[in-house]
Amino acid sequence: MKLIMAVIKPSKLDDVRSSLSPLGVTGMTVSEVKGFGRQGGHTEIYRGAEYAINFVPKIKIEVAVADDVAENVVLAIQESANTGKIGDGKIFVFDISEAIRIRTGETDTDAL
Amino acid sequence: MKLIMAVIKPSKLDDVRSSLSPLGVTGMTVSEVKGFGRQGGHTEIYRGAEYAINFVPKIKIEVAVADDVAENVVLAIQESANTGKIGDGKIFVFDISEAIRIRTGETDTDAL
Amino acid sequence: MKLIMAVIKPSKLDDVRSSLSPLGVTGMTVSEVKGFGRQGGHTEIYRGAEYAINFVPKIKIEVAVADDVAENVVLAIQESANTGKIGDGKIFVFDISEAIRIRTGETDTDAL
Amino acid sequence: MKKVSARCLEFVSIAAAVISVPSAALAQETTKFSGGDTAWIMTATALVLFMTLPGLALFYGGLVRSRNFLSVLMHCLVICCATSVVWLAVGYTLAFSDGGTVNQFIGGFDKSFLFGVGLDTLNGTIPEIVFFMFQMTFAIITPALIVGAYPERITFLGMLLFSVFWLLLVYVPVTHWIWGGGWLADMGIMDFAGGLVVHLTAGISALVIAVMVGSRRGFPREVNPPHSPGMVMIGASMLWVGWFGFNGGSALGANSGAGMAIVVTHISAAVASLTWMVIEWVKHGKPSLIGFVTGTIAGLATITPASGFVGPMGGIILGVAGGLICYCMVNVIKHRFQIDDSLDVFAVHGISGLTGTILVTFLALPTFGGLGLAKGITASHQFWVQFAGAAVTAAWAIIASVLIIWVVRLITPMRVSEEDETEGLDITSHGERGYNL
Amino acid sequence: MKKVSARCLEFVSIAAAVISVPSAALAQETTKFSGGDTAWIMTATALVLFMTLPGLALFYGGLVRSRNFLSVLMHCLVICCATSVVWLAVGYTLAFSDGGTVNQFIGGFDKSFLFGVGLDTLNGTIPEIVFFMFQMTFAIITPALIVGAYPERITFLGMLLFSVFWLLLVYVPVTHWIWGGGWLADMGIMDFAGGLVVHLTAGISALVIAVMVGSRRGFPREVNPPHSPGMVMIGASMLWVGWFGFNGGSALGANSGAGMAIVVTHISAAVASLTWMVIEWVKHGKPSLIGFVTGTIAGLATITPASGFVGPMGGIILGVAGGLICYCMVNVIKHRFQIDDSLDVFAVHGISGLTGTILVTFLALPTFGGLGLAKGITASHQFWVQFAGAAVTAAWAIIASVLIIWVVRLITPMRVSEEDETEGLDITSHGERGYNL
Amino acid sequence: MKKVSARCLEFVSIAAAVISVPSAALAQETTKFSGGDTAWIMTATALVLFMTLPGLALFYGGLVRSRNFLSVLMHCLVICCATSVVWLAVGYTLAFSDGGTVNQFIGGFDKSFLFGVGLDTLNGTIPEIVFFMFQMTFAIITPALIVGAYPERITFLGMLLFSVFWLLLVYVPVTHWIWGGGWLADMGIMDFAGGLVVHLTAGISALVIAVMVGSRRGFPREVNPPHSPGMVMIGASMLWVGWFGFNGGSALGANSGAGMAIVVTHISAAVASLTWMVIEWVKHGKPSLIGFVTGTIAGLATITPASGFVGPMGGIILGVAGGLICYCMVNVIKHRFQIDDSLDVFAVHGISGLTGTILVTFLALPTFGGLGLAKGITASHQFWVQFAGAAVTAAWAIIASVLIIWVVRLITPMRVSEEDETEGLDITSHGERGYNL
Ligand SMILES: Nc1ncnc2c1ncn2[C@@H]1O[C@H](COP(=O)(O)OP(=O)(O)O)[C@@H](O)[C@H]1O
Ligand SMILES: Nc1ncnc2c1ncn2[C@@H]1O[C@H](COP(=O)(O)OP(=O)(O)O)[C@@H](O)[C@H]1O
Ligand SMILES: Nc1ncnc2c1ncn2[C@@H]1O[C@H](COP(=O)(O)OP(=O)(O)O)[C@@H](O)[C@H]1O
Repeated sequence: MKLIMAVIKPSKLDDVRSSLSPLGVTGMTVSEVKGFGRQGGHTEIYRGAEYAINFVPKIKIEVAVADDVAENVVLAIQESANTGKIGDGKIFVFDISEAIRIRTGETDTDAL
Repeated sequence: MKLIMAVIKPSKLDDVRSSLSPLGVTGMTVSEVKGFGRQGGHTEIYRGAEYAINFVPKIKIEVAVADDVAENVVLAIQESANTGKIGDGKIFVFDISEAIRIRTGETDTDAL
Repeated sequence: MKLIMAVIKPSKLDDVRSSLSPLGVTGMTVSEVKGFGRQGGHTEIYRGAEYAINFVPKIKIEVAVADDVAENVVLAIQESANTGKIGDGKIFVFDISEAIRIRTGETDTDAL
Repeated sequence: MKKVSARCLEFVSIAAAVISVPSAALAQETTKFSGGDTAWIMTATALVLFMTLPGLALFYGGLVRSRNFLSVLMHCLVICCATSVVWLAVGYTLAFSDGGTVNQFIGGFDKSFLFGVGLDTLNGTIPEIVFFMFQMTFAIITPALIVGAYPERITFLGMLLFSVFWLLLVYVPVTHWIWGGGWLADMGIMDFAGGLVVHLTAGISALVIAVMVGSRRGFPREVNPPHSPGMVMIGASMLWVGWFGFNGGSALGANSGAGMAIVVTHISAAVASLTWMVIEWVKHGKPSLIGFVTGTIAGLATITPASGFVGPMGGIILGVAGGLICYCMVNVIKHRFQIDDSLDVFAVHGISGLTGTILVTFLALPTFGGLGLAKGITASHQFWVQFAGAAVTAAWAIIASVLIIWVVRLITPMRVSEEDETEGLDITSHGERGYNL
Repeated sequence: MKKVSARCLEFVSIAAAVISVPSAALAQETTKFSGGDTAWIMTATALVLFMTLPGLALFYGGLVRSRNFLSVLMHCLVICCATSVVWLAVGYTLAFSDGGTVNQFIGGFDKSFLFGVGLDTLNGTIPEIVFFMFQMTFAIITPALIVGAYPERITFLGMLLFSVFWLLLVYVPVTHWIWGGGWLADMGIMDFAGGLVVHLTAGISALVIAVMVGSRRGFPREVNPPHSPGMVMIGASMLWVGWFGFNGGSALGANSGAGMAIVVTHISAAVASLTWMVIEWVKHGKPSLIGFVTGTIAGLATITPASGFVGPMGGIILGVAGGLICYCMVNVIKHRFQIDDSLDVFAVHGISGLTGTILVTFLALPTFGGLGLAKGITASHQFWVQFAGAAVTAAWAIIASVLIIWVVRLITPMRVSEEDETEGLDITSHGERGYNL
Repeated sequence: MKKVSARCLEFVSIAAAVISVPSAALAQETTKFSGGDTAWIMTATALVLFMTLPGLALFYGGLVRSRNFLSVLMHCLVICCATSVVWLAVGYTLAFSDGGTVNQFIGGFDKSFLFGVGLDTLNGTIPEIVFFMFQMTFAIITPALIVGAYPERITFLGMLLFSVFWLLLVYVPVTHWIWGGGWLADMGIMDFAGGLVVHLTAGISALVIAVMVGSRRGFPREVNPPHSPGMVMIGASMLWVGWFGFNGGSALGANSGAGMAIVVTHISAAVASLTWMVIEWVKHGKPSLIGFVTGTIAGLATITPASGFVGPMGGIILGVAGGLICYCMVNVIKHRFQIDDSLDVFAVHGISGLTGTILVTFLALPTFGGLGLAKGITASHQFWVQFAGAAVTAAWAIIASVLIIWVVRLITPMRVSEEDETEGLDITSHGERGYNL
């Protein structure tokens, strides 16, 4: 199994989610993160002074999938999260050595 | 070493934490996440209109442990986080290739 | 490629970030987490009653880097996040099996 | 002077005509300065400003997504400031001074910048300067009510221009017609604290601008829930308390008329809240906080035109009517007609103002514990006046709003880009983020 | 009329009896309408409503966990609305009208729905309608105080029924006894603004319901800290400012008696806050915000029964006493007796009301800068009256609360399921979440 | 009595001297008790307390980082409580009673703890006890303004000691000089509601303490943005509404003078906000919320000394001047001089107070629609008086503040450790965290 971790723009979460359903992905875990990267933040002005805000709000998605669908999931994310603008984010893939569904104790791909 | 990542119901955090102490787990890192899965969210009503809230608040736990205790930790989490109801969550296990304690520079299992 | 995940004290984020620039690290992803560990929280008093707060606010950093710079990055983090006091945190290193830049579709170290 | 304080005088005359023993409050001559009345109207002025800042701003701000929260606050703030200046310059004088030959439709320019209004000029028993200030707070909150129609997508400049033009073209003339001695005042229309002047004008124009600016992206299926229901409740509470000044202050004195206005206002708010709660409880199994306080506002707005004319029974009936009708209308507008009047300004304020304006005809009758209609006026005649007033006001608000939006669009786009809308107006229009926790 | 405004008249007679030169304020005849007095009491009415909405709601809401925040706001809102309707229907008349043969214990039904209360009916120098409304705000906040006893676990319906029955069975009769011309008024009890009527009744019943509904899961070891101390501070500030209307308004006029009530109220609040701060600083090394504002509320509640009778010295002494005693009682109730009166209603309000009620006997004496007791009354006699009043009030509150809870339980469970409690009442009872940032 | 209410009497005499027909409000004799005036000043008292708690606390609290939020609330709270007690004990009497031979500089001890101030003692038309309480709210907010200079790094004890000493050494004497019958009052200085007494003293001392305590770590490059701009707006709104009591109450009666003060206050606030908005819009492309409300406060503070002397035109001009000058000064202090007066107390309050104090000389002239200077006084003479008053007040504030900080440092360090500063004062000084969502 693979864990696919993607850092995307917050506005793209819904698109990504819908792009994964057809692939049989039934679950994922999402968190709010701050991204530092080329995109480089923005400037906020308080009382005439400019403050450089270096981070950009991003969404981190973690999806565990069976090895055989991993490639498709990565592609689907890459397409659906793409705006072509800087800051679109990254996808990283990791090996999962074990997976368990807490409710049933099922393991491996049954657990997903 | 293994990193055990578990997504659980928020109300189960305390139970999980206590179940790990006897196993010699001295630390863990916890974050608030949103889960999408079979559990499927709920409906909120605003001014007579129903809004489908697709995500469910979850807690993500990350515990790094030595290889030999990993299995016990997974079991302990699975038991203590179990309510038998849908949405209890998942446990994923990853290999850690290196660990360092920042304060002392200790590495490997000494770092945990 | 390696994913370096570090749990550090919130006040050290800026130091860590500056220590990585010279190493050519152009991006990272940061989240707010709660840490349980030896540091052991603190006590808050409400109306004369003491509440033990077990967790400590921490910052989790995730940086994906090419294999050859990984060691330097780990060292840089360890030095810059170090205060010598308990609770300085941990660094964990994982293998990344694949990396993609969403915007361009570049893969591997080009994606970082 | 008769014309300027039509609202008050009318009330006095009606009350005096109907109740044989004039109340203690009304017995005092109306042409002498009263410290107590002045104290109360200055207090009411503070209360009504408090309704907008921060009351309404929080009520609306809590209902939008967090990324547009600050922009809603900015809308309320800038409307407050801009309308204040315009009111001082030309608004007040056009609404409340004598318009000479065109006085049926609009006032004159005599009191521009308060020229000629000395410290010793009275309006009834209070200094005219205090009356001016009290009325200014009404001129502030009315365009601010419309903020609920277009949040999360309007341009800041477009919103600002619309609000200023709207004040001049809709609020000022209607105020003159009804409270400033114009043709509706002459017809004897009953609008104690602004069912038509405030709530119907704002509600109707809200509908127009919502249609013309268009819906938010994703409406109606994928709209996010309010980012802070607690803040909505805080705002609603401030509106509630402030409304004591709004309706109670419209008696223009510290007297039993003001007291009764406060009582019926409070009762209507309470009953409408409970009504909305019961409907939700029955229909959805759970009463929600947002629903509850929406009922509160519906009750407050419904009683507004009637608050100086009805008794406690009238308050209860208007509360039930307001809660019930507004609940239905929210669904009709949002789901049947799919108009993204985002925070339901028309369904809550417009409909409430209309409901109260019509029902006051009957609830003012002694049968319902009301203070009665003016001497010699039948209910059917009054009904006709109320109806005609509402219809003309609504028609005027529609026409003028459409015109204003056309003009504003010549100057500046009224809608932000899709990208800005997605990212949120806080960052894109104001360069700030709502929460840096 | 004498009976209806016992509080005010008593104060007048005491003051007049003791101070040889009647104050400017008191010199004016009390049977003539006063615009100044009316202005002030309408203002005070708005201030006291503001104490509940949003003051108390935020004070309590900030102290619970975020998942139960909205439910606390809902409790305060629905209590406000329901008690308002009940007060109009039967509450006011039973508390403040003449009960004929049973007048020692309860009033009659003459003024139900304000029938027979015209615009020209006065109570002292203000329209009775204004007096009615001012009193309504007291009838709202008193049951709302009890919200602090049972949050995070009570059912919404159970809470609502309890509150309504409690208003009728506890608040209304005790109000009649003390302010409405009942037996305690006849005995000459001193309770200026509600030490017994408001704070002791609420505090005692809070203890009863906390015991009968049971503790929150995990109490006392694993209870979470307040989710928003800043919000607690906002609520406390609003309560503080509103209390000027609560105590100052209880003089029922804009006079020096009201002014002195405000001064001593403020001083007691300040001193009690500092007292609590010093205790925490010494005992725990750090003064906390939550502790500080708890001291504020203790000081405000302690001065309440005494605020029209004591001078600045009395304010200081009551502040120290209130801060000190309440600090100790919080620990006694929560940790010794392990009663989950979650937000310390008894330890803060109940104990404060009691402390002030007893101490006023002495602090009203001219020795302490007070305005003196009624003519011919000795301190020991007054002490006995105060003590008896407190004891009977407390006993009645206990008995009635137990009965009410029994009855409510026949209708509906009063406690949510364990699962709902864990998930939080916001979602499970109201279908909303407090923060969608 | 003449000396105690210098502010009011002066206004009356100026107005009476200039306007030939005395206004209705002023016509009434000033030595008789007035219920209306008393009602208004009690209301104004509540409004001004509301400005500090929670208004100013939220305004400042929203501007700091979330980890220091509660500590700012604590500063405001403890200053309120401590100064109240000190004001009762010695502050009021030293400021407003007759100082005998040294009366030019300081009052006496006659009214310590309000001894000798009976319920029947009047100040003008209101009970002295009410005047005392109204003034107390000014004595609370002035040292609380300085909180903006030193947040995120000061020790709690150091802050508390500084504030108490500052009240006694700076606020009390300057108040006596200007409003208590001291030498500046004798010279005929015009300071209606506290341009010098409140804003200049606080602003100057803020600069001194900011320099002496030192900058926050990372200033000026790495300072974080305000943690909650929405909260800043809530606080600003409360300040705005409360300012009606601040300036309107300073007329010490419910009359047209109070009404005009409210009008010009409101106009100045609106115009200054718009001024700041336009500058930001032009310079940075976006108008920010924080900038907008900073303009509001600048406008409110600028009009303060002038609010009883100018007309609407004066309000507009002062609004533009206040917004413009303060905008520039924020940058000068923070970026040119690199002084970490963290929340811009000097640049906003100090400069505003000064601007208004100087400009009132001209704007009070009938040419600008003002009420005119006192009879026989030329503008150039008045300008000299205003200038001298400002200079001496500023000099005194500097000297006294330096001395106080030296003394406080002998008792306790004024700055927390680097570690505590990094971790935040909420946890390290008070053991609490601002948000537990
Ligand atoms: N080396 C990295 N390790 C982890 N996360 C990264 C890394 N580089 C970028 N990111 C994440 O990806 C986001 C987008 O990266 P950025 O360089 O801004 O644009 P792009 O992906 O278009 O090149 C960043 O905000 C950050 O969260
Ligand atoms: N494939 C997945 N990858 C990552 N996280 C998942 C995945 N499937 C489920 N989860 C997480 O586990 C939680 C519980 O899953 P769900 O399907 O609702 O119930 P259950 O675990 O009982 O089958 C989800 O809310 C989500 O956070
Ligand atoms: N076994 C672990 N797995 C995951 N995270 C851990 C583990 N142990 C500690 N941590 C994280 O590291 C932080 C610091 O650890 P702690 O034991 O307090 O101090 P130190 O790192 O100085 O030994 C903790 O707050 C927690 O977030």
